[in-house]
Amino acid sequence: MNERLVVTCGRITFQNPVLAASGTFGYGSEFERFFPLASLGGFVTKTLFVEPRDGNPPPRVAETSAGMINSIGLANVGWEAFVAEKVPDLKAIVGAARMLVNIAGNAPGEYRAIAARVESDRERVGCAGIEVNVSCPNVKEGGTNIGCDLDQFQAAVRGVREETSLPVFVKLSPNVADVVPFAACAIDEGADGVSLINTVYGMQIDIEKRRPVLGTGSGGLSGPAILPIGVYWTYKLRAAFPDLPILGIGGIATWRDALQYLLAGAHAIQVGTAAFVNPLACVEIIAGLGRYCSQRDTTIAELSGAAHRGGRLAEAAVWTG
Amino acid sequence: MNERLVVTCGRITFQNPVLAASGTFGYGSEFERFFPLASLGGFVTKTLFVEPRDGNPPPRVAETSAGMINSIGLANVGWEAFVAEKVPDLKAIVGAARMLVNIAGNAPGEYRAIAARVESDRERVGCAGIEVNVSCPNVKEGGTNIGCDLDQFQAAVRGVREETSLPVFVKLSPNVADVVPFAACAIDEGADGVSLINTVYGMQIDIEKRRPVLGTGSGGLSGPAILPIGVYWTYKLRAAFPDLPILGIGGIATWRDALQYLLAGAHAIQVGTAAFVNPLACVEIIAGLGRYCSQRDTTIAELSGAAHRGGRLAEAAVWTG
Amino acid sequence: MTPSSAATGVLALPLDSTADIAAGTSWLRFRPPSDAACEPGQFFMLSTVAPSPVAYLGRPFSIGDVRDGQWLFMLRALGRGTAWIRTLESGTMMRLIGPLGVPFVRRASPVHRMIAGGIGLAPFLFLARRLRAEQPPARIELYYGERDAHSHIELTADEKSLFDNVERFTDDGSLGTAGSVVDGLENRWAEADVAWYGCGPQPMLRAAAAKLEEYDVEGAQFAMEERMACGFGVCQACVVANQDPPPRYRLLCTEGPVVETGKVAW
Amino acid sequence: MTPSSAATGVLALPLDSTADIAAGTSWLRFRPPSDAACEPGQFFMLSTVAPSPVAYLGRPFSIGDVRDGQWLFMLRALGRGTAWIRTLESGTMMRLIGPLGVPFVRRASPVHRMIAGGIGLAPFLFLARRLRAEQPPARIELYYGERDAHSHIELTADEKSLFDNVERFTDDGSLGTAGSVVDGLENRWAEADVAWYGCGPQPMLRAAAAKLEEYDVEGAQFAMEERMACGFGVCQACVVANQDPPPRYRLLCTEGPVVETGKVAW
Ligand SMILES: Cc1cc2nc3c(=O)[nH]c(=O)nc-3n(C[C@H](O)[C@H](O)[C@H](O)COP(=O)(O)OP(=O)(O)OC[C@H]3O[C@@H](n4cnc5c(N)ncnc54)[C@H](O)[C@@H]3O)c2cc1C
Ligand SMILES: Cc1cc2nc3c(=O)[nH]c(=O)nc-3n(C[C@H](O)[C@H](O)[C@H](O)COP(=O)(O)OP(=O)(O)OC[C@H]3O[C@@H](n4cnc5c(N)ncnc54)[C@H](O)[C@@H]3O)c2cc1C
Ligand SMILES: Cc1cc2nc3c(=O)[nH]c(=O)nc-3n(C[C@H](O)[C@H](O)[C@H](O)COP(=O)(O)O)c2cc1C
Ligand SMILES: Cc1cc2nc3c(=O)[nH]c(=O)nc-3n(C[C@H](O)[C@H](O)[C@H](O)COP(=O)(O)O)c2cc1C
Ligand code: FES
Ligand code: FES
Repeated sequence: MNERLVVTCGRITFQNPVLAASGTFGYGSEFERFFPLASLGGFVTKTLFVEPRDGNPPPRVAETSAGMINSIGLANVGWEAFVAEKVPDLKAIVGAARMLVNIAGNAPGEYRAIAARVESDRERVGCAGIEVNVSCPNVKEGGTNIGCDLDQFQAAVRGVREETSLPVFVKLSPNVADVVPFAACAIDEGADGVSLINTVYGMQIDIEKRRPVLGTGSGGLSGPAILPIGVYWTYKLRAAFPDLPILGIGGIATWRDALQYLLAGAHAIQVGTAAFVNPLACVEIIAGLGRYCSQRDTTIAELSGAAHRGGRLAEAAVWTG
Repeated sequence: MNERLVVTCGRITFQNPVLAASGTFGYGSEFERFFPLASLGGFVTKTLFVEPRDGNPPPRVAETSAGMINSIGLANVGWEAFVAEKVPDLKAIVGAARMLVNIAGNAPGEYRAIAARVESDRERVGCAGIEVNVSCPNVKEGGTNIGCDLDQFQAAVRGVREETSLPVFVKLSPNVADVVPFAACAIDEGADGVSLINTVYGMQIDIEKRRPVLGTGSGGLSGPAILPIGVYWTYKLRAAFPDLPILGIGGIATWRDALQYLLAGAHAIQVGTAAFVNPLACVEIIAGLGRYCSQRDTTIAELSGAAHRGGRLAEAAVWTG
Repeated sequence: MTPSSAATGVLALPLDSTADIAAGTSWLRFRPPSDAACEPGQFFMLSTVAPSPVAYLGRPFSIGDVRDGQWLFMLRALGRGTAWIRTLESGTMMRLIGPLGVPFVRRASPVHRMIAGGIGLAPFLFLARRLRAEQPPARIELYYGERDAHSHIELTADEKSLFDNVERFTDDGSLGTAGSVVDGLENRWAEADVAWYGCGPQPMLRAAAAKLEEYDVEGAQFAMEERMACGFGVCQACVVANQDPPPRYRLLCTEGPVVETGKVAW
Repeated sequence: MTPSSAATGVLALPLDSTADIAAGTSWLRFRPPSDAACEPGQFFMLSTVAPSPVAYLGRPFSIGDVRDGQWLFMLRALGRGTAWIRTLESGTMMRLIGPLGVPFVRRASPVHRMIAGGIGLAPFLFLARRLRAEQPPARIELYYGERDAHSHIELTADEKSLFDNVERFTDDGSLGTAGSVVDGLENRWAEADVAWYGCGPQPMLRAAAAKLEEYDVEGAQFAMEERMACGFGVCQACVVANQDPPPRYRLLCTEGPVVETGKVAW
């Protein structure tokens, strides 16, 4: 283990700052044939609901410039099956990597329910913490989603916090005017930290069939295309909350990409879509960050947020065009 | 002129659906050496303020995957110099293409002021309409911008509407939870239509210098990377307001990209960043759409919004991941 | 016999050579490490090690044949990604993820009948080669349909010799029998003791599945297609509806691409 | 003489040939249409007609020389885009936008002195060639500095013959005089009737500009660099602060890249 890579995010210490993002590494076992998951800093499970979900009708993915859109629909086996069928394997292979269980529900009440399940099974599951995926449809207000509605967001986070003493990271949606109020709310509700970004609303039209490519019409954009968006929000959050543990996500495919997030203010990062194209992306990123830290005789902890030392949030994002 | 390409957006008829986007074609004359601007459907000027603006300190641009971020800062010559120095050339070359004057201000009051100037000079300028750029910093509330604050947005649009009888298109920012309420507000305030999307907040970190690349920290993301985002909002707006004239913008580089926007619900489209890489992009897109319409024996007017005929907004954007 | 599952992994290999075999269609050849093995019906996710200008994700390709110590992939340029891959020159470093998915189960049978539509021919040369080796006396038949003569892939003598009989069809009759493979098989669906294998466009497979059901034929194995992002079971993109839910869907990349016709909802 | 402004346009040309001339440095050669013309100090935006996997925007390159009916660009791989362009093979279709920008004004002068830092050498062979043709008796000098001998570009006999004197410097002394060009010029800044031209890294130009000011030398022309998105005056990216505002900034692509040292704020 490389001491230079060890990072602490609130109550969780990761052996390195590279985590497998939710929904892009399944329940773990699929990746074991490519590299040992235990070499990761952490592993985030596919989003779990109390009840299993079939997910959306296909097509569920479409390729875009430097990215893809997906409308998987949070298909998952449900909590019971996860604990019974997936956890034994996952626990065996995750080793020194810390496991975060990613949870969600169809309404704030369901967040409370799934959190309670995690809390009562925490020993069996052996998870280090919870990541709360608030990018679920807002049943109350069609069209938008829980992560974009401050009231529903607060209710969901509060429900989770009240049910468990595990470290809680709230995964923020970029589909808002500003993530700062959402992060502030998460902090007020006692969350340990935040992770961002989830996918950006996107759509592709099939010009032959003359209708949206995805079965549900639209989906979430991910991949290198969204890297600057995730870096922006990471930087903005770190500026607003210098002590808030942040897991940076969005378009990370190389150690350079990861370093952008770390310098912008993330304490650790997650890799998603890149792992589809290159299953070894995480391993290469860990190696690259290790080399960088040795060459510059520095540590990830030291690099985290370094882009703020010049203190230039100045007019951040306001004067474009 | 190809009759199949003629489109009508509210009170304005364009000879074809391809417009030059604001800030990416300067004041027109720079492009005349590449192709005749008069062959375009329309031309949107760089954003104009009453007073000239120097813009932001460099670096002002950085390249990203399939795109770029910019922090130009709406540098512009100001209204007087525009009318005196730029209009004569522009008027001479714009020909059958319809000119839209893009305007903005530092506060809602300034929107009213610039609109009044346009109104009084409308004959001299010879513009067919106004595009209102609301992506300006919200002086009242730092960090966000006028286009992301419904009150300021409403005040700006109202000011413009009250000062001019010209067709008014409000250019929406994608940096909001939902563009629908902003479009609804624009309609209530008497706007003729909307154009979208402006750039998406983004940032790049220079990993050598360990600070943001752009002089202002962050900027606006444009180019193919954001195409799915623009198509998504275009589709959503057309579903919400079937009769609203929409100018689709964001990442359009080929006639196929343009067609995605038209099918999603745009009545015409604008090309921005792509023209930097390929100054002839607009010409190629017009030719491509012409071929497509002839081959399929259809018209752009007929294609606009065709992706809705299957009527599948279903769960639009809500179930991703 | 039931195939031994080979070790799945990520390989970086130079594109060894390519060869055009029909309009928009070519072989891609690679020299795999000696210990690498794969089974007919399995596939690989192919991408270039250097990022591609047009295709961000990899593309799935059935293992087309294993001969002369090489892996062959039969590529047809349909959309953006395949058209681009077809332009690659030998020497280009490519990433191969695989072998992936469930192969064809090779049961003993007096007759093995493969029905292929267009690029659906891809998995069958390799399947025939294995069956020929394992079940010398068995009769192996190929029914292969294409749009027209241009897109028709002319088999080499060695390839022809893998089959006891090859019947060719084109929609426009420009080569072989005019019409679809499914129509061409008219009265043969009823024949007993036939092991059926199919691969091709969804409409063709649907029609064939209907015929097989009509004639109460069971255990036919079809290799299907669906959009894939990962190819190895993590993204949940590649779902196909099951005949008897629950579960409502199966992942085609891990519970396919080979499926028994009775198991999925056509 | 004052240069005739050539017709600016968009050209799609195959990369004719390339040649390595130093570490990470090569010539890119193109065969322009016969009527195309450009002037020393002007530049072109170069990109590939097919989208690039790594560089979305074009990159600006000074016209390096015009000889044997070819346009030459001197390319040094620094970052993402230039490293990628350097990997392109002859035949690759490229898009050239230009000629762009304000060229060097070639005033009559007994001595023309060019100071180049690294790839800042790029515009000077062509400038010297034109001056040599227009002002045969004039003395043309080149002061050229590099990091080390590896990156040093060895001039050919023909190229050397364009100059009456070439003085070479390297930071590490591995070739020519040790140290910077600016230091190396120590006592020569004061010389009268010298037309000065400079191109190189910002710190070097800043130091040189300071010297020239110290010695009250006027009219020196430096070719500068700034990040560019379009290269032809529409995006407003390439601003450099003016010495005497207003306006506060100038666009380097249209009011440059060649600027008189007194006109910009160093
Ligand atoms: C298991 C499997 C094995 C395959 N084996 C072969 C093979 O051996 N040889 C071969 O040439 N091709 C094979 N394909 C198809 C190939 O992988 C390409 O994915 C497919 O042609 C689409 O990619 P594209 O770049 O051509 O089209 P894209 O540019 O990606 O998309 C163009 C159109 O193709 C369709 N499409 C996109 N992705 C898929 C997909 N995964 N499956 C079906 N249709 C899709 C969509 O309608 C889309 O509009 C296989 C596919 C699968 C799933
Ligand atoms: C008018 C002009 C003429 C030029 N002529 C030549 C030439 O003849 N030969 C040659 O080899 N190069 C020349 N350059 C530089 C070249 O165009 C590249 O833009 C520059 O090297 C950066 O591109 P990149 O892909 O190498 O780096 P990128 O990957 O784009 O960026 C890497 C780093 O390079 C720096 N950078 C980015 N863009 C620029 C820029 N436009 N100018 C300066 N630094 C930048 C930034 O610090 C960035 O961090 C010229 C530049 C200009 C503006
Ligand atoms: C360099 C640059 C300058 C821009 N300036 C303006 C501007 O002055 N006013 C405006 O409304 N939009 C401006 N835009 C936004 C574009 O008009 C367009 O909305 C956006 O870039 C998305 O389209 P694209 O991806 O085709 O570039 C600018 C964009 C770029 C890249
Ligand atoms: C196919 C797919 C499935 C995903 N599923 C989930 C999920 O179940 N829960 C979740 O919180 N995020 C999910 N995500 C979002 C990713 O975890 C990540 O936040 C996003 O993709 C941006 O990172 P990337 O660009 O590295 O992929 C999914 C993303 C993709 C592409
Ligand atoms: S393609 Fe990702 S799960 Fe099948
Ligand atoms: S590079 Fe666009 S204006 Fe100079």
